Amino acid sequence: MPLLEVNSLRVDYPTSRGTVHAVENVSFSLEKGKKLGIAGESGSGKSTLGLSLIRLVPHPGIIVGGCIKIDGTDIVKLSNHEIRAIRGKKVAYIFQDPMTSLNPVKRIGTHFVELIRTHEPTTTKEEAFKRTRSMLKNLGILPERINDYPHQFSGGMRQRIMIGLAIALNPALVIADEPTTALDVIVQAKILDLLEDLRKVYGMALILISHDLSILLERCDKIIVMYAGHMMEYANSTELYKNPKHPYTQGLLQSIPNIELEDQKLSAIPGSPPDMHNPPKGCRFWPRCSYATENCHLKEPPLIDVGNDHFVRCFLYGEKGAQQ
Amino acid sequence: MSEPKVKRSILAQLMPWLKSLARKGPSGWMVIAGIIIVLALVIMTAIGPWIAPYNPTATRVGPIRSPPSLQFPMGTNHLGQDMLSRILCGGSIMLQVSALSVVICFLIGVPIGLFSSYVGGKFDSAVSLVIDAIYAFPGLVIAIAIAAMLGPGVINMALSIAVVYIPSYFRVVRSQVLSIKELAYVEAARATGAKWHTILLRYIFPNVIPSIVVVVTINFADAILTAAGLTFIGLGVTYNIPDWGWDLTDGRAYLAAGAWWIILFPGIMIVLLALGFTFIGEGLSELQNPKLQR
Amino acid sequence: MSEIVKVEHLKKYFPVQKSFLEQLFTRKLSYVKAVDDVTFSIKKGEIFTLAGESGCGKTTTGRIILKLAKPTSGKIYFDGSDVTNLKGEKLRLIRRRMQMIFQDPYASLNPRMKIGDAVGHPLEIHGLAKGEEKKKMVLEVLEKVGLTPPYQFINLYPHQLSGGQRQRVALARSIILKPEFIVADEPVSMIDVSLRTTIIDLMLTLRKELGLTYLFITHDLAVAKYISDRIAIMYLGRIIELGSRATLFLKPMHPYTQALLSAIPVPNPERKRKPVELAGEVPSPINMPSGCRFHPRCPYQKDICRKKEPKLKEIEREHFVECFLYDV
Amino acid sequence: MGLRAFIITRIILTIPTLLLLLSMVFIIMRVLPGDPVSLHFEKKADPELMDSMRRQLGLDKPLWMQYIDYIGGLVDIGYFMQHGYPNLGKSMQTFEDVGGQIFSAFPATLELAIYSMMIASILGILLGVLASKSYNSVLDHLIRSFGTITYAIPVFFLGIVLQLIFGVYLRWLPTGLRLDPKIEPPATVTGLYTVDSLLEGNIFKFFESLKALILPSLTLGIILSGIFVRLTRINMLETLRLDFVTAARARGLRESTITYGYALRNAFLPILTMMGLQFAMLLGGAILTETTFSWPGLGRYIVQRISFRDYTAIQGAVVMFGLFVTIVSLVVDILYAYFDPRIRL
Repeated sequence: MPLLEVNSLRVDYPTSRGTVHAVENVSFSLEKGKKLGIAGESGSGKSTLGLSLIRLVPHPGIIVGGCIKIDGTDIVKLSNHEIRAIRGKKVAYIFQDPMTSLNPVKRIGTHFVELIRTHEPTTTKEEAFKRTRSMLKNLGILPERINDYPHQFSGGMRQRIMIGLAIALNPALVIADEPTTALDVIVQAKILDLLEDLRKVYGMALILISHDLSILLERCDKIIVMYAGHMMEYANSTELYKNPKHPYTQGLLQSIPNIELEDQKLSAIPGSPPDMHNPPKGCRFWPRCSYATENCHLKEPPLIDVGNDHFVRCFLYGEKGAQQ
Repeated sequence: MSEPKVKRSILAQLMPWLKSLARKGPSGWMVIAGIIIVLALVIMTAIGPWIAPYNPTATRVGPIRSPPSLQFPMGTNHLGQDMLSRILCGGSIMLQVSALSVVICFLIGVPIGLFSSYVGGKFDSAVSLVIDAIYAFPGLVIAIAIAAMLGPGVINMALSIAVVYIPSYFRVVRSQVLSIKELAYVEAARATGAKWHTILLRYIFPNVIPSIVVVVTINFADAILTAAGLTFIGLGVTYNIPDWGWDLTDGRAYLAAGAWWIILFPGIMIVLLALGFTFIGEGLSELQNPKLQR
Repeated sequence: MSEIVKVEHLKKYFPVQKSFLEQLFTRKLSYVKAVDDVTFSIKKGEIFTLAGESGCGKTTTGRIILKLAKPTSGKIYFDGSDVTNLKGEKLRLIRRRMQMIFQDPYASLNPRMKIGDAVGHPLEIHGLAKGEEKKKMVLEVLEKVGLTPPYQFINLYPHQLSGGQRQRVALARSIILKPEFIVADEPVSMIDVSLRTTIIDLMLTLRKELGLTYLFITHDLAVAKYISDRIAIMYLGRIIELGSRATLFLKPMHPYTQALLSAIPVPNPERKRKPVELAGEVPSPINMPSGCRFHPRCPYQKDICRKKEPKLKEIEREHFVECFLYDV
Repeated sequence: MGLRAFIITRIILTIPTLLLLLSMVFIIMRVLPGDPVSLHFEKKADPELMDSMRRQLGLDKPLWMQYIDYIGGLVDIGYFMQHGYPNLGKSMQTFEDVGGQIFSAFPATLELAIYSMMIASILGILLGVLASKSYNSVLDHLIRSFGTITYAIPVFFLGIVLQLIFGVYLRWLPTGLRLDPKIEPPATVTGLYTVDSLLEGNIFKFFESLKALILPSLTLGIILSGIFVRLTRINMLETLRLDFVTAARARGLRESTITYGYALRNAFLPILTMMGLQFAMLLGGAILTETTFSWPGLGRYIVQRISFRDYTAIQGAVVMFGLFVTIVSLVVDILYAYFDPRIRL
């Protein structure tokens, strides 16, 4: 049984200008200890997808369909109390901006102790503090700083603390949503290295959400490419890199500068991402696609199995959907 | 020829705005409700003298302190004046005082705020220090002190209220300018060689207006309440003009006798008028709050 | 090739705000040394890049060159003449010849100004064109930045455009005065990846057509490599390495440049990445380390690095490095 | 900087603020209106009588000397030690010390202010939290309407309505005065009747004075609670949307921890600041409330003096209000620093 199984997930945002279908028909699964990347530009629904996995879609968003099974339990159907027991304990989340993700009026140690004692009420305070100190050491932070407040740490340090809070209870899955976008490139590399080291030690599965396909290609086993709320392509990183099928993925790969290449020729995808209040009918990508046919305007393409564990949502590869 | 065109264009601009407000949910409806209340009361006061059944200042048009009846739907006061007529006409002083004080505050507070915060430095610090001191002071106490010195009258009342509310304008304008000043489009205008007054008037001021509108509505409501308060402690307009504030003050003497109608109706009118403006301000400020938009 | 911009020993120190009590007890003012003795020149027609992490002083340097901030000391030359202390009308004349593009496309346009007015306003400011003539020039320049058909855009407000379109409008506004020099401060970092190349290509096309020179400011070395002719790497207010694109990326010499390059993610799953060999994080610019300001993090630090401040030296032809490792 | 250093700094900084405030009162009260003595007599008195009064009150001196007298009187420690109140000049009406009159009226205002503030903050914060937790629901709209409507009610109108209901019709509560005139007030220690009667050990007097406090403090408290409701609600809403709240939810913390330990704990800081500023508004409302309920405090004192055009007394009362507000803002700033670790760097 896979650790995480998502089936035909749909998330809506009802707004005054009409309903936005932020995530539509997303299905995938993740095995224990594996690393999955979710790539997408602004408005692609990647963050909504990530948050819906712990049922924390921001107001007024709601999960309107599909199921999210963690170890076989569909969390969409759980009570508020039951889902709280999963958050932080079984599935942990790391947010984009470390500067704003910690409670400014609470000490660092309190954040940890509070977390440990919420999920493991039998742990004593002393025991929780002891565990916090050793965790800080693992994160490369002096244990003496346990009583400092968040504002006394740099951005990189705070993201280390966020990682520590995420892995403190040894969850089965960590979801990191743009964990290093707010940080400088050197800190970014070091944070991602730390996350990878700890992940290996604890044997967790990881979902890395990013707009930066380079990071995902470098660090994930499998990658989902999202566009305008739809899953456009789903494949192994190497397969995706060498053999991108969807015109959008192809365009994206051609627009990323690669520092190792000499005189690289970059090209852009024409047009701009759709207005999510009024997305194009049929395939969401057709207005920007050079291969678009009339069929693409009319019908939404199904997810097609092109073999080699590689799925793509495009009519170029047939008409019939795959059974996942 | 051109006038109806202008009118139509104002309406044409207003209607979509109201419609878009209505679509924005409770806060939008609040703004619309406020606008309707205020407009209704202003129109009522303007046509009051023509529709009032009796002369509002004529005494002994009916029995003294008669409870509401068919002939006098809101009863009469101790002078035998018809309360309904007085209610219909009694908003003019409050509206005058509040409108005048808003104009004074706007004309003084906004330019000082714009200029001081744009210039910055020591000048700005000094002006802010003085303004903050006034702001921290109990507003009604200052208004009472000034009104007591100046004596009664519409202009004096408006002036004393204005002194209290200039700091609100200054502070709102200043905090807005300080953040807008740092934005890239202001920097871009500077880099292009625009003169400081061009930047202030064309790049900064138009973006401060929404916040000023909120202050204006709150100022209106506060001015109405302050005017009522000044009247209540005997600093109001004393000559023979119907005024809700005065009726309310006057009616208090007959409270023990149970003459509730003399105080209730003017009181409700004051609440309604202030509420209209508060609704507009409260609704707009929630709609404009960038931290609640996501 | 002649130089269009030259800065010499540019410094910008911001005094640190202190509390009342601290002011009572200490006389000494402390400073954030945002820019600390920077010298370089930009040749006519080239794209010169200032790259570095946040807080390294690259944006402040750009703003000083455009006279949007006053330097604490140092000189700025534009087209051969000293513009450091220009004021009033003379400054306005210079401003016609240099422009700026900003990072955030959502903040760089006045939300209450229609696109046509925003783009045409510089013409009005300098009294160059009015009415129909202005409109014609606005349409022309909108067409040039790829907003077609241009008449559809002039009556829109910024919030009706996408991020990429806004950045085009900002470009249009900056080139309408036909400047010779443009400072582009992270112009693509807030734009979606799939659209970045269009903006970069547009900048390159405009350079060719209008004979522009760019000072390109970025934290993204991959983008810098794609666009620049020459690159200067900044660290804590100083240029620590400067060279042509080819030399800098093929043969980075300063340990910091090497670390920066090794940290950049490469879109290739088959490449094994090496861990970054750099201790700690960028120190606070208020308490600058003694000697070489990079030494506490440097894997090759020597005794001299702690004591003496290195100077930017030409190690090879047109390749400058500020490091004792290359002292002969 | 530690908390103690911050407190010392803040107290030192109060001195120039206070001086500025006193100067402003002087300008408004003394410079703007012209000659207070002729105002007092409405220009109808004998010029010689007016001259002698000017001499007696020191108003014949040049303005700058009057200013020095005014500030000098306030900082005259010797006078303060001797009389137990600062030198605020003499009343134009009774020729008594204004300082003495004000100091005997002040405790009534203080007591009213304390109880009103308690009602306003408890009611306001409670309702505000409730509204923010049920954002955009019927309950939220109801609470929001309460907050908006109370803001629009003149405080004395609410006072009169409450008097009418609970005093005139139901006859449950007294409609005025601090204590039934038939009852001897408790011996003055703090000047607050509820505290003094407890110190005396007299429960009966305590309940009587509490009964008298109910209507006035409820009136003022309800009016003020509207602002607290709106403020708490909006700050809670903003804070509940912040990243660290979402992050806390993602860690599975209990909703009560998130509401109180995360959202309210952070939203409380701006609320605290506004509480300090609202104290000024509360004092303004106290003037009207005291007039409505014949409450013998500073507000009623000022209103009575206005009818006599007793300029020295009005000035003294205004100075007293100013001092009070300054002290409150000092306390609020210190509390803020105590609650916000970021202030102490």
